[in-house]
Amino acid sequence: MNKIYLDNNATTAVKKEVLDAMLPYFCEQFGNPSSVHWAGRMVSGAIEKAREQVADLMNCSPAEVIFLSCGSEGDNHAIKGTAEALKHKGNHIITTAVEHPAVLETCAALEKDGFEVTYLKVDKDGMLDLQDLESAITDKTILISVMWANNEMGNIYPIKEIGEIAKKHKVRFHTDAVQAAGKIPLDVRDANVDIAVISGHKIGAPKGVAAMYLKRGTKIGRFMHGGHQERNRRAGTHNVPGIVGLGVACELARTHLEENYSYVRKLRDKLEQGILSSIPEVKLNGHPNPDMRLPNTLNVSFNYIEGESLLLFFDMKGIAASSGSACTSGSLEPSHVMGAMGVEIVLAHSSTRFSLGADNTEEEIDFVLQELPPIVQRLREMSPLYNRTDPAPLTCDECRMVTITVPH
Amino acid sequence: MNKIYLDNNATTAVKKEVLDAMLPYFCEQFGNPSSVHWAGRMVSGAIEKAREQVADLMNCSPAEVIFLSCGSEGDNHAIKGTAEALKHKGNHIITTAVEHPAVLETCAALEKDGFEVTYLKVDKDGMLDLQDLESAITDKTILISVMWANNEMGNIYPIKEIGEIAKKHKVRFHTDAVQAAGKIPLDVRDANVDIAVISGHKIGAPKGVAAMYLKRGTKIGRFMHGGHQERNRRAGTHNVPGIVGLGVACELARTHLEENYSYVRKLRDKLEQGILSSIPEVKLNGHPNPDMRLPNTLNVSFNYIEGESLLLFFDMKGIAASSGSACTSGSLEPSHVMGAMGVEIVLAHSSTRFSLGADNTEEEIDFVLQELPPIVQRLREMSPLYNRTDPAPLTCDECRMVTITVPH
Amino acid sequence: MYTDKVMDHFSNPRNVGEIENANGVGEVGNASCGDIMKIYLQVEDNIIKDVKFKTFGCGAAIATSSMVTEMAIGKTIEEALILTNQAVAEALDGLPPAKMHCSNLAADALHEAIKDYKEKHSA
Amino acid sequence: MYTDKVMDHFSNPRNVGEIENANGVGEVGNASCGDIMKIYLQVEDNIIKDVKFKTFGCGAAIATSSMVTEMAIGKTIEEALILTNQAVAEALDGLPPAKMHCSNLAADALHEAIKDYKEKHSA
Ligand SMILES: Cc1ncc(COP(=O)(O)O)c(C=O)c1O
Ligand SMILES: Cc1ncc(COP(=O)(O)O)c(C=O)c1O
Repeated sequence: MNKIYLDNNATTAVKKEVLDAMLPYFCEQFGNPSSVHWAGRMVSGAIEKAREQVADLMNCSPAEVIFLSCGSEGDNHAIKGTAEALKHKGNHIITTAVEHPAVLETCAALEKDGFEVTYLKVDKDGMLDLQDLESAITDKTILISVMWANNEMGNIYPIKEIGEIAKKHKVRFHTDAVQAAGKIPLDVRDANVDIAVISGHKIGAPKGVAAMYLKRGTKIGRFMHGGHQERNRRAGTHNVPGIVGLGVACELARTHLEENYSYVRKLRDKLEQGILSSIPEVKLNGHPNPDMRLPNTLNVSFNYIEGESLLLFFDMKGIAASSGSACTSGSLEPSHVMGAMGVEIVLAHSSTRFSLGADNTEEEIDFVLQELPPIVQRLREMSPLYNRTDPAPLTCDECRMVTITVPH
Repeated sequence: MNKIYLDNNATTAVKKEVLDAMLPYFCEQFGNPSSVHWAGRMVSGAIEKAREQVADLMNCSPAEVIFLSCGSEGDNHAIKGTAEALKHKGNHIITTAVEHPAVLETCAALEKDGFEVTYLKVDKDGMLDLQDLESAITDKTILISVMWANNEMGNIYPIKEIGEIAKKHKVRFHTDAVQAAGKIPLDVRDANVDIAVISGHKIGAPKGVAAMYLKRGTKIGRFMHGGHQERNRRAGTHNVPGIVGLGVACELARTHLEENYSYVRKLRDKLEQGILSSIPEVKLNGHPNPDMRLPNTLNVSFNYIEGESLLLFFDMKGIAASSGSACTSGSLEPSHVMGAMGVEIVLAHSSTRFSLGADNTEEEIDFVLQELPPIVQRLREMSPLYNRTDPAPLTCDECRMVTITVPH
Repeated sequence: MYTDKVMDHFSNPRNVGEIENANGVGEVGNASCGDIMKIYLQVEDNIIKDVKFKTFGCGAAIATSSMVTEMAIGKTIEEALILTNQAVAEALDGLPPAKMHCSNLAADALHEAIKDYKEKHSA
Repeated sequence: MYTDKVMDHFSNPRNVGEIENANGVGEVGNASCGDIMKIYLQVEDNIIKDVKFKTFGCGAAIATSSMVTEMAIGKTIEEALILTNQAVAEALDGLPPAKMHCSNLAADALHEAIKDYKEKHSA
């Protein structure tokens, strides 16, 4: 059976060039870059080269790049570190209701410590109102945190405009660029961003490595206390092969950006139009204008069908996708992103994300478009909600009760 | 030129079997273990197998193992997470003056937040007084954090006895087992430990992966907020190849423990006796009884010579070692471990650590023993402290001023 | 994560559908949790002659629904009433811990349908 | 981290040692920082005829000491007094930033030795 991977927003395969570049750093050039001797010297140059490659992707200076272990660490570091460094100035943070849990749960943790957090609402297309954002700013606001692009429905946020607002009001601006990296251009200088986070495994580098852009002069508390790595900004022995891999992946992402954008975009548009035209009662989630979404992301709700079942039936055909249903979200509620857009509960449980990569082919999309309709139909036939006349029971006290802390 | 790596406490080469086990998880089995589809299922079994392998090394249950990115993260998580979970019970933490910066700086950060920390003194051999420890416990004490073995001079601490004291007083006990793992047996159950941390790159797994033993039922705050990985205890996409590598390295460490202990110990003892008998004015740092130190670690001070110079001259002969001198410690002061043992300042700057591994050979030790004496003699001839009659100027206001926060 | 038996019942669910003139119908769960199970019964002489189900839910929800129909057919309603969710899960060689709560309600749905049958036929 | 020039001067330091009847001796640094440099001068007719050094310190400390002796020999004491630590570092093609502070004191040691010479010979 052919395997068709359409879950690149969850994670990507390591690119061959990336793995090749990493290989010498496991068994041969295995030194600790902090060491004085040959084994350390051998690898410290490799780290600095990777730093340049990462800086080039984001358009910053290598000295503004800090290596970390994952995107979640970057978001934790950016937000908690800012809270610590700027708590004398204020205790107010502005973010959005559609951020990744790495941002939302970190903000929720700070709320327990006396910080106040504004979670900006989004409209039914998942977009922000910039006037809302600007009027949320008070003289206690120390941070605006808005993701560059959303992982679930792919919406791209107006980072440059937000950067201007932040600059005008002299508020620090952090953006979770984990999903934007490699898919659309990231120019942190042009966008007036102070902190941006990217994660290796979303762009063909391995899992376990990430990077943060920290604008020169930005004061930030430490998140990982300990050794003096990364000029005292992060403890822990450098993950040398991972960092080398991240560097190469950033370089590949930068040099192939336009080409990949149009290639992947064409396949995604085909999939989108194909699904919407061949299957009834499908709702597109996210911005209806495909220019406003990441070129690789399509999120649709197949009404009447719970997401995990769909995924498992797709999987029997070798098709890998993901869902915002409660069963796959790790919590007991469906995706907070669907909730924030006001997607009704059944459609939220039915939401399915296809996220493409440059390895996908047109034949794969054709195959998916051929296999999907009968699967959807079969599951609908099985659903007590399909062709129902009486209203379905909607609320559940129990699951509200055990719900976890992600705010909506 | 032959390369002789005697810096295994800094980091180790990845073992061939470990890399081989990891390789399929970069480009082929690259899925996110949280995913429902084939790509996720393919790897979630691998994670659980690694969890068992790690559990077997520490003698705990797989459900008590949490995967992390580095040893520093483990120490941060253990200490900050305990502080958060138990702050209603008290604000007192007991640790030692010879811990790794990942523990010391984390404790120092908590001091700023109102916690009180007792840094237990060590004697001139680097050992603790267990009566001191016991009498430091108050009804506000929520955590005892004592490393299983020290990275700089290799002293092994009486973890089982400390575990008994902790149990008797119902105080949680965390041990940084980063240096002990793979070198001496670790039985967390027998030793009554509540939290233990190990790091991959010290035992032949790659950099960027680590694990924490968290005794069943131990309440702990999150350190990395975000997704629901590791049963809600750590956010961030799993570093699958790293975790697989850590599992294999733990299995190898467990099965070869005794054999490696005696092999490495024999080489280390030879190096130790060779240096002490052939070079005058050398001080052994750490416990004089070699049974009380890790089998692979030797720390000596070559009086009158600054450590970095020594390392660089060793390096010209291909010999990789490390030093506690200020120049290599990342701070402006020499090693806090030497300071805690009362080693005088020049000897602290002169301290040199040789840390062996099972890859070292007797010929390498012979070579080192032949090359060392002339290097030491040459640098002594260059030193204004050697054969000096008037006292050397000792204090420096400037470097005291810029000194960083590691407590002594 | 699922056992082979779960995957078998999920991918080839038995007794899917409605019974047009069912003499007992039960529904449990709700859309908010993402699981709704509806069971249709044909009872004759106190014996369950036919059962069909419709389910909105995850793999476990569909598999337990399918399994409960197989287990119920041919049983007296007294026998069917002592069938538990736990027994259904065991018949599937177990379910992942996270699924034991919300998605393992098929026996409850069966009991609801029997209750409905009894109410309609006690008059 | 070090330039080739630094490594050359470090591994083959020039003018190591003492001058037995030095007419100027200067010492800077201290053991606490891990850097002590001691410079011995032989001045004749206002010209530095010979310089030797002894240094306790890291690679940069030894290399700058060696370099300053090379730069000083043959200079008048006035010329030697305008030699800066910065100039020594530049002659070595630069030093790592962390080393510019504590370990780059060789010109200071030279100046101390000249001061000592002047004090002894002003009488
Ligand atoms: C005793 C000890 N604890 C913690 C650490 C930190 O480990 P890592 O570099 O994996 O963060 C080290 C190693 O540097 C260590 O030797
Ligand atoms: C938008 C966004 N932010 C943060 C993360 C977290 O990244 P990581 O898994 O590397 O911690 C992800 C991926 O899961 C993401 O999509």
